[in-house]
Amino acid sequence: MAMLHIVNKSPYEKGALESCLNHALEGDTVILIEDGVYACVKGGRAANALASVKGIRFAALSADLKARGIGEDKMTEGVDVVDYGGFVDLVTSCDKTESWL
Amino acid sequence: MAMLHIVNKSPYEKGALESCLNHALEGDTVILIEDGVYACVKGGRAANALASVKGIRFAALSADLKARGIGEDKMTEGVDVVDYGGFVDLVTSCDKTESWL
Amino acid sequence: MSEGIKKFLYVNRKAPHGTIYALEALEVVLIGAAFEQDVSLAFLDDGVFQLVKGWDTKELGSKNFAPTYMALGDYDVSKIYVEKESLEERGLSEDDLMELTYEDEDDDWAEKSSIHIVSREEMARLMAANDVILSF
Amino acid sequence: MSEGIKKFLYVNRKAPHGTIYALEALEVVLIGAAFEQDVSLAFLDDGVFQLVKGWDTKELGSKNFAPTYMALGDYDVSKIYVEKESLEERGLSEDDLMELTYEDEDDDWAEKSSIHIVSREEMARLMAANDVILSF
Amino acid sequence: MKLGIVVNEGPYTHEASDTAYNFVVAALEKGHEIFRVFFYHDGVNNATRLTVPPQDDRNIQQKWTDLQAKHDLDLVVCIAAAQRRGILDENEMKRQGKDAYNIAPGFRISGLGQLIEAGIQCDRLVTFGD
Amino acid sequence: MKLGIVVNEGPYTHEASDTAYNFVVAALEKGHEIFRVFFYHDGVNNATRLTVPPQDDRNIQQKWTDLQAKHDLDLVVCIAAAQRRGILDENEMKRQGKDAYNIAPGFRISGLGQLIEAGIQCDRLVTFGD
Repeated sequence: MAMLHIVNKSPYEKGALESCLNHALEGDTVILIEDGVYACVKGGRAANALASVKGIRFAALSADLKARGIGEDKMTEGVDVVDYGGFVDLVTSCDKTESWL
Repeated sequence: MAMLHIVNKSPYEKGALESCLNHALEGDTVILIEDGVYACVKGGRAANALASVKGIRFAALSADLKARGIGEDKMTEGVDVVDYGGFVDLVTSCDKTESWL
Repeated sequence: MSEGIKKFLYVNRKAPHGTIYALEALEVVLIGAAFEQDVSLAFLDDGVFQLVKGWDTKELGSKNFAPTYMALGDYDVSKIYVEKESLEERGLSEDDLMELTYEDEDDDWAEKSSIHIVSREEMARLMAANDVILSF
Repeated sequence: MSEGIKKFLYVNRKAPHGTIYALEALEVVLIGAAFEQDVSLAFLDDGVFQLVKGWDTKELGSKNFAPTYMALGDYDVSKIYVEKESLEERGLSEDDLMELTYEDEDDDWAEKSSIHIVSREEMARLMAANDVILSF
Repeated sequence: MKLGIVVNEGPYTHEASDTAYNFVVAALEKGHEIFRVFFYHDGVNNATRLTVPPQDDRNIQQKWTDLQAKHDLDLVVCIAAAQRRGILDENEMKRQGKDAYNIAPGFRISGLGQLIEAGIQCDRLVTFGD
Repeated sequence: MKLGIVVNEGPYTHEASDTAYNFVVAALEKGHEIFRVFFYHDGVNNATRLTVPPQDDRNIQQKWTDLQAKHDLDLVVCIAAAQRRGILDENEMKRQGKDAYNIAPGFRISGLGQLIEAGIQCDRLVTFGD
């Protein structure tokens, strides 16, 4: 019964990602969208926090990374970049979604 | 040149109060309004943070405290409760205002 | 899920009054109660502030919708989960919360508390155990 | 303040794209530039993300307003302060930022950088030194 | 699969509506069924035809309206949230004694039951908001 | 003193408009001059006359309209923000080729210069938003 957690908030402004990670179970996936993709910036406090999480798969939406100038060179490791179609696939391959608004 | 800092965000959801306190100077006043008044709940992590700040005067808006059920018994010490008129007086007695949105 | 009954979880993570999400979430819960699904409410993060008792919105001039929480039991919404860690971090305990009750039809309509204080880990499992999650 | 000239500070604390505040703040700055006041821009907290270079909003389908930042110098908006601590916490350095420049009329129109990286303490003093603060 | 979409924020102010739109387009391309798009909270503001976005920007309301026409989508605006925010159709205008209405083509106003129904009927419900 | 007020969020969705209203009432009671109330971002949504709030709730637009009439307040709605969000007066309706308008009595649509002017003219500028 894997969950797809959707996080759209900057981890530097709001507690949504932290709360999500506190409630995600092993085998779940977290997709970072909108301002949530700022968690992917290499060397940032949030990216370091992501790296310490085990058993959760991370994805980030390419359109939101590109809009914000977060290219491959700025991406932290361990996060899969997906397009909107990949986002749809994550929704349908998990059992349900939870949006951390 | 004292500043009135206006904080309307819950310190548990957003970083506005923390950022405000990082930029307030000695002699400034911070007024907590709207969800910002949740920083006043005695025993909460945010109230403990307020208590450690020196040289800043704190006020909180009575209408917002009452609406949220934060009575005298739940209030942390060191915060002046003011009504909207008192808020106006703070605005006019300080040199300028900064809203931490 | 058994025979068309789905487990709905309403997740409340925002404080009341500062924004409208809490009030409009309640409106969904009340309408949803008519659909005979299996309904639970979760309150965590700033959502726990929604249940703090003693609201008085007169000076603010906005609508006091605390009575709607009290009425949830009458709508057969009786599974209300509140996260312990969220309460504690905010200086709150169960004593600070509204008393939300329902009448248990399986126990001669005895009045019982709807509120269950759960740990963060229990909250995580609760989320996983539902079919549809509506977040506010 | 000297002879009707006020010191305006625009404080930008929010990331671009996720919400409209950054874009609409810029619209105020451009209009305000016509009023011949003393204008500074501050970028701190998530506001520093506004200046990260390399935006491509095609896939998202929204407006790419990065060129507007580049144009600030042409509007005589040349005092742009970016908080060092905010950058560092987010894994950013000055190299990641757009190059914002202006032509210095007091120095034979030499092209100079508008961006000043300042410490948190300097940012606090900057805020205190202005007359009007508009926050976004 | 049958997907339900919830949009909780207005256009431009938040990215939620853009994300939801792009998600719906991608889902349709993959052959999924969009059972309904439900607009709640400030999401009802997507449904006003009175917007005049800058010429160099996208017209989000028009994009939804066009997508609806192309795929016969069910775009439902919550009546309670819409009344609070001044989004009316012709029927509501008359019922409330107002002198104008502003709903855009392709959207319909209905009750919150439509959201619950989407939760019951759909294989997945995805919420976009703030 | 001469005070300028900025309101950046729509009614009901955020408390900002309530706070600004209560602040303005208190300032007037204390004899201060309200030079202008400027509605920006989603704040322009305070100015639609099409809202139908629940009967047991406040009508925020009406409260602003009544306060304006009583104290001859200058309630200015930013034109750029208003166009993006579908708030039009009769003039804008004609200019943009729209078939309806929705601005409430007591509000006027004007440019961002009115905000800067408030910053210059007022002794204090106070911003309410999100």
